[in-house]
Amino acid sequence: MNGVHDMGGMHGFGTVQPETDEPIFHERWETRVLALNLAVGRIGGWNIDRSRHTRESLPPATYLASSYYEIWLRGLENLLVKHGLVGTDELAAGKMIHLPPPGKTAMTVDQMVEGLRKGGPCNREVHTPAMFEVGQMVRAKNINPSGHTRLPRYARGKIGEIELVHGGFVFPDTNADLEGEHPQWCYTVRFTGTELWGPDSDPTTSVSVDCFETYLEPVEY
Amino acid sequence: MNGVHDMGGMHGFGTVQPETDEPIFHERWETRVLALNLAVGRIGGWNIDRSRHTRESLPPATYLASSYYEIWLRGLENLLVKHGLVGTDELAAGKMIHLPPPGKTAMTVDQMVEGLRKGGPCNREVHTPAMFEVGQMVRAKNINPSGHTRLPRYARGKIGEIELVHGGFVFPDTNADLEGEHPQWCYTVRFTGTELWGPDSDPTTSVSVDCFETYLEPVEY
Amino acid sequence: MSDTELPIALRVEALESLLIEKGYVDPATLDKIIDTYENEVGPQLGAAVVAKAWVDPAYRARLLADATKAAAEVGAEGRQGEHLVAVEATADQHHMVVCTLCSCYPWTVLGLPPTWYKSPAYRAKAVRDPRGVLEDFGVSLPTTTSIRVWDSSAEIRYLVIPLRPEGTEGMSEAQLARLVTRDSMIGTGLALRP
Amino acid sequence: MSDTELPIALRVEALESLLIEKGYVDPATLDKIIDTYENEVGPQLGAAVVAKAWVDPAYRARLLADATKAAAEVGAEGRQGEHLVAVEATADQHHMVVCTLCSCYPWTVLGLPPTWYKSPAYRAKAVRDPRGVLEDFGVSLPTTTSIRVWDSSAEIRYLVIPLRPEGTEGMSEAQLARLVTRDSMIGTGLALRP
Repeated sequence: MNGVHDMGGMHGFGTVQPETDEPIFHERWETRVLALNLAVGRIGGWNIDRSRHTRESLPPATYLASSYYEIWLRGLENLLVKHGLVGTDELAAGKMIHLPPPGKTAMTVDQMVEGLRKGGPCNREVHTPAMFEVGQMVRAKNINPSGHTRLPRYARGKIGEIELVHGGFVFPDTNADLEGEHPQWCYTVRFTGTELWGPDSDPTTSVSVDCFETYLEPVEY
Repeated sequence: MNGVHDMGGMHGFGTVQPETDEPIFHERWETRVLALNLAVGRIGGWNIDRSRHTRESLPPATYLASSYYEIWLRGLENLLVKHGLVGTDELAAGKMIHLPPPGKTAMTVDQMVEGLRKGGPCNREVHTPAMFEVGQMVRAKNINPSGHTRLPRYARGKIGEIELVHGGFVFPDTNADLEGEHPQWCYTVRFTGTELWGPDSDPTTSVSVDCFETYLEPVEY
Repeated sequence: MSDTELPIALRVEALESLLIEKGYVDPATLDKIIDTYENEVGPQLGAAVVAKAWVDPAYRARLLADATKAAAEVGAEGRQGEHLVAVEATADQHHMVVCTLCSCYPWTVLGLPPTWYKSPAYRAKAVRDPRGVLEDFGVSLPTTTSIRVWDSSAEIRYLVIPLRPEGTEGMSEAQLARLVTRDSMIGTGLALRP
Repeated sequence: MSDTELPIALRVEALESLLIEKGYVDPATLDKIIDTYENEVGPQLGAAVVAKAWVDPAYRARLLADATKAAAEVGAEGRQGEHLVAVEATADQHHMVVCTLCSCYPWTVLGLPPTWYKSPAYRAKAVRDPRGVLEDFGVSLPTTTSIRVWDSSAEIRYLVIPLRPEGTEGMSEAQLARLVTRDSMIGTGLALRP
């Protein structure tokens, strides 16, 4: 989706504001939002792509007015409701009204420690050969899907060079809708700053974007 | 500027909501905001491009959370302050603290009636021949200025056909910064839907965008 | 937006009294502006233009050649209509007008824009999915009808001449004008059937 | 956002007690997660990786060949570091990492991202004007130094190996690690001079 979350290249957000001696969390509730997301995420029935898509689907003005952990809170609430773990009546009441569905058991400390240590690798075997090779020029397609995608708007239609071939990875665009992992080759494509932002931009910069194979098409010279 | 005001093609704003028997204004304060903008605009020392640029320069979250007349109110307040007609202390107090600069006299009813009837034509004589002609294919340049521009992001880098040649018009990109009218040829360029939104989009649509000459470059086939 | 701000009505009131106190505005002038757009300048002017073009081929030709001048013939002229272009629907071509960057609109012939015209939903969707916009308005066009969207990105303002409905052959200009809705002149609707 | 919403801290408290009541989460597990990211997983791990790469050419080679495995050698592994790539600064090439679409970040080596990394300002500006971002951090690079930005748009996470400062020839790995700031491993800063 062409959402406000896709903000690469936007103006109007002001200068970056580093914070001296920034604490890891600024408020206690932020710690709980992080922990709740990680703890429920494992049993909820969704995945990391669906979580991201849910967050970026917040109303645009809400997304921009919310802090990072506020966005995580709102996203989690929406996921819990969509997946039938919590009713909107329960959210409003802050109390259980419906019995939980079977098999949704809290993770223990040990399971969580192991889960964090192992992570959730997204590489997958792909049985087709890679379509592109390092050094090849490609164009990022002009796609504008209404659903989740990880091809930023600023790269679409632009020509870059294949720089790294990472192997097969879960395809977020389908995985976010629970339509399957459909793994694809994933590449790093390097675009020059002038290709992305025009001839007036800084010629000494480049941006590398990680792109799934179906985001790309070959360019003939 | 690549701002949130440039929303052509975005997702996430939901369906369009027509209102049956919509009144011309929904609240009395909206009438006053409209009238204040029109009345002060004539004596303020700015122009329509600067007004637009001021509105689109509101913080992105504020812009998206505000109604149209709220945006007009915030824009007007900012213009009044920037142009020295009102101090922020006066805005806060709702009372005059500083004497007004000389020569800023309220428009009379008759002057306003005449002003509305005449409008503010933006066509200007241009002394160079038009670079493009009807039927010619052109590419909208990939520009990303930090200041005001009227070339929407969705058209940049895209190829279209010159459809209308409108003559010379005030160039908003410089006029908004009070850097002069620098009139240019203005064209309507017609882009196919598939050129703008990719091969998966509706092939029976097209979008015509009014483009100033320096937004365009010739395309050779 | 911030918690410390006054309610907007009070904020506007304060601004107005400040600007009056500083001598920048005359309340009578403000009232006149509002009266103009509440009672004088509105879509009835555009409807008159369209109905005239439907019945008078010479006027239609003048309108398509120079809409600014042709609209002035029925008294529609001035602010936000200084450079008017009329685009005419045909059986297989529909037109829709939008301003994605702000909310430019042909005030002289349509008055002030409705809320939906100024909404992010419309501004975002019209250029990408005009057929979906029509669905939002309950309008369904055959896929054989192409849709042309006009994004008012400069100072030209667009007026749609909608398709004249069938069964209106004997109707007078005044009767026809009542069939020409505001939305049909933006392109999110069609002219009414008699 | 809406006026009827609870203050956020109360809202989070209510959600937590609801999820505990429904048996979805165990408070001890929540505490353990927080403890992990407050006290265990943080930029000291990335600093150890970088310092080791500075002094040990064989480790540097392993890091550049497979950063996921090389980071695991110093105990940095797991969530949001499953697919790590290290990019090495040189005298004429600087690196900067961003995630424009959300806030992807190499947790295993840097811990949780700082607020500015997650801010619209950084996400918007880093890909368009990385030199301007460096100015926001008070860092000025010669124009002869090119800047490579890495937008973490998939599941690969990037760790910058900053340039080893001059005058550090005799220092131990532990001493060097103290020069490796978090920002230098994101690319919005440089390693400290001794």
